[in-house]
Amino acid sequence: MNEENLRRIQAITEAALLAAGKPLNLDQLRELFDEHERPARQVMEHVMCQLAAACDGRGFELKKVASGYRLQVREEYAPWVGRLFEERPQRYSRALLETLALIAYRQPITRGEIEEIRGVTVSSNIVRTLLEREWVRVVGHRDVPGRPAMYATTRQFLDYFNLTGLDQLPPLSEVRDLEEIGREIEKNMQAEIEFEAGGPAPEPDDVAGDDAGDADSADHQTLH
Amino acid sequence: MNEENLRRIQAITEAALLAAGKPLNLDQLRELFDEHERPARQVMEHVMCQLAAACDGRGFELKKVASGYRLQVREEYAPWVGRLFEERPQRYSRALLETLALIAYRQPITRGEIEEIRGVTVSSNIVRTLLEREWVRVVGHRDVPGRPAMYATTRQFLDYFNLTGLDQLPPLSEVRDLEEIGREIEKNMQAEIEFEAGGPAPEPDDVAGDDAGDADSADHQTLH
Amino acid sequence: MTDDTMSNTAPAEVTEPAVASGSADQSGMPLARVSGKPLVDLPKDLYIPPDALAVFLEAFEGPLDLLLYLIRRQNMNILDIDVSEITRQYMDYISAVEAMRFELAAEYLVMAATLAEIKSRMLLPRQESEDDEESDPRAELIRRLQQYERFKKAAEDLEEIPRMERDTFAGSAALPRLPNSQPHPEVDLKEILYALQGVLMRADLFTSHHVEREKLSTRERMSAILSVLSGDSFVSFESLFTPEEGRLGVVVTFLATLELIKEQLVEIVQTEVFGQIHLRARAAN
Repeated sequence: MNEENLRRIQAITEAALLAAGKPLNLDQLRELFDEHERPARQVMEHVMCQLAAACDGRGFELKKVASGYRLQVREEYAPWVGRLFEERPQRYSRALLETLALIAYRQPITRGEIEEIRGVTVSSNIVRTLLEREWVRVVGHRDVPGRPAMYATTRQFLDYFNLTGLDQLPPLSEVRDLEEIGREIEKNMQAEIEFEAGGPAPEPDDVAGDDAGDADSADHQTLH
Repeated sequence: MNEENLRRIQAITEAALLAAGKPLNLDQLRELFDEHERPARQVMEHVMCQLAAACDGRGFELKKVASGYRLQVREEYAPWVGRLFEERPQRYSRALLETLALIAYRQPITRGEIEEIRGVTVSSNIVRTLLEREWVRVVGHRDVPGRPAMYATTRQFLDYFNLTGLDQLPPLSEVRDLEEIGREIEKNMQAEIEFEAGGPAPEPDDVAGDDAGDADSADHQTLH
Repeated sequence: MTDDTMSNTAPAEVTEPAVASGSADQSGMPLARVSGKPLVDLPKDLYIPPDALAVFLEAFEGPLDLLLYLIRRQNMNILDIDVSEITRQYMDYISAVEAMRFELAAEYLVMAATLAEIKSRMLLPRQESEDDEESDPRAELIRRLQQYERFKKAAEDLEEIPRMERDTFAGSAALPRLPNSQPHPEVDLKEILYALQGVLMRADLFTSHHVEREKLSTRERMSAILSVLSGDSFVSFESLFTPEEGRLGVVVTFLATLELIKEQLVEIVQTEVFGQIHLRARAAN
């Protein structure tokens, strides 16, 4: 494929992404071409690299998100561009964000399970908002009494937050293993007793020491 | 105003035009800037010239229209971009298929005769659709009051259905025993309806094919 | 979603500045602590302006959130909660809220009961012999606090991720004139037959008409002849026949012509006996 041809494919790709105003994946882009001129996937990938480079120094950039590629305004210009819109960008309540975070990191999860971790009722409004925004969807029902709906995040959720996959979410903080906590508490108690008895004090590091046997470290690592 | 500043204004302008989705005039663009940094009109005009030049060889161009400037997909790429908006073809109505069947079997036939057999009016839309598709054509006019057009099927009709002649159509006496076919068609239609009702989910897998993780996947597997 | 704006500001307004959790590490802690006699200064008793109370409660996402706040404000490590102190402060809030007759979510009361129970169990003499992990009554509470805290943090992280309509905007350009290329629906021949069957059933054509296979090719030929005759002029009878079709083709054309004449679709003219026969479409006149 010669240079001129590649440039044409690149221009068509840029035109299509701007016409769509939403992400398009490689195959959707390739479908725009007639069979006899359709670029191979590798060619298309090369074109996307070229296009990304061609956006250097401009007002927009090529971003890869879950549903494909999107041309979007560079973050650094959001303060000016944002003035185009009368309404302030919507803010989301902590309740909503916590619910969303639980669904994102713990999917599939039921409302009851969310409530158990948050320690409060999840209002129907929040669930409805998340469903309406198409950030979450029902992916099934847990086989327990009441058959509660299980929620998972959607591709739109990832697109909205500029992510290509769940693995791009910030890692969850660590949770200390309960057994470890038990041992530590025991050790502290022991130390206190010794302190009262005039014995040696434990190193503070022991208390907050690194825990290799972290029960939840499994998902901590996979989220990296 | 130095070069760097001008480039920044140009990038912000481009970003704003791409985000606005509608034409913006010079004053609207200038309003995006704080008073202390707001470019003069002449500067802004200069920036627009620069921006227009910067769109050379790309998928879009800067257009001046009545209400201001807008970025527009280049017309030369319309054939490709247009495919984004091709709708999934609709199904033909039962009324259309019945009309077509009667023209095939009873040609040459007038609209009045079709209506007589079907017991209901044949809408002009149906006739127009069949004519546009070039499956039927007017072969003459019956010499009765109103001189109604007589319709017959075309070569394209035969080609589409892989027939060499109308005599390859099953005789009417066999059409009577089509229960089997009927059931088959009902089943296909049902399947299609279900497919369409499936919502945004049944996007092909290739959306996430090039990604590390699939957002829509319900289970924890994707976290790994 | 009124609580979102308050969540960031309310705790700091209402009380003394909260200690950031990041600074609540062990460096400021005594090397050891004696139950009931921590070696750090206890904060002064809480004072909450009454009208701020509602706002204050709305700032919390439930009892776990309130507890976390109290713990952080005390510079405590979650793993080493002073249950009596936390319980005392928690109860202060609850009773203040109740005194103001604000509606209190049931979860807050459940937590109050849980804290009271843990506190009382902590006061009981420890039984050394029992297995340690199970015996610390705080364990379950600590587990829940930790679990909640990590998702509270995750929600904060989520808030920071650049998102559409706030940190970036989808780029779109106006469309040029696009070609009108609406694709045609696909049709299966079977669908047409099925449709025909429906018509026939309704019209009861099965009994009143006898349409034969041969008849169909005749009708096709009728259409063909009609389209030849579409002009205004006469066409010679012979020119309608194609000898290459053979005898059958000639017969079909002949039958078709007869049918057209019968249906008065064509007119036939012969100017002299045994002379040329000409046809033309009647409607063309």
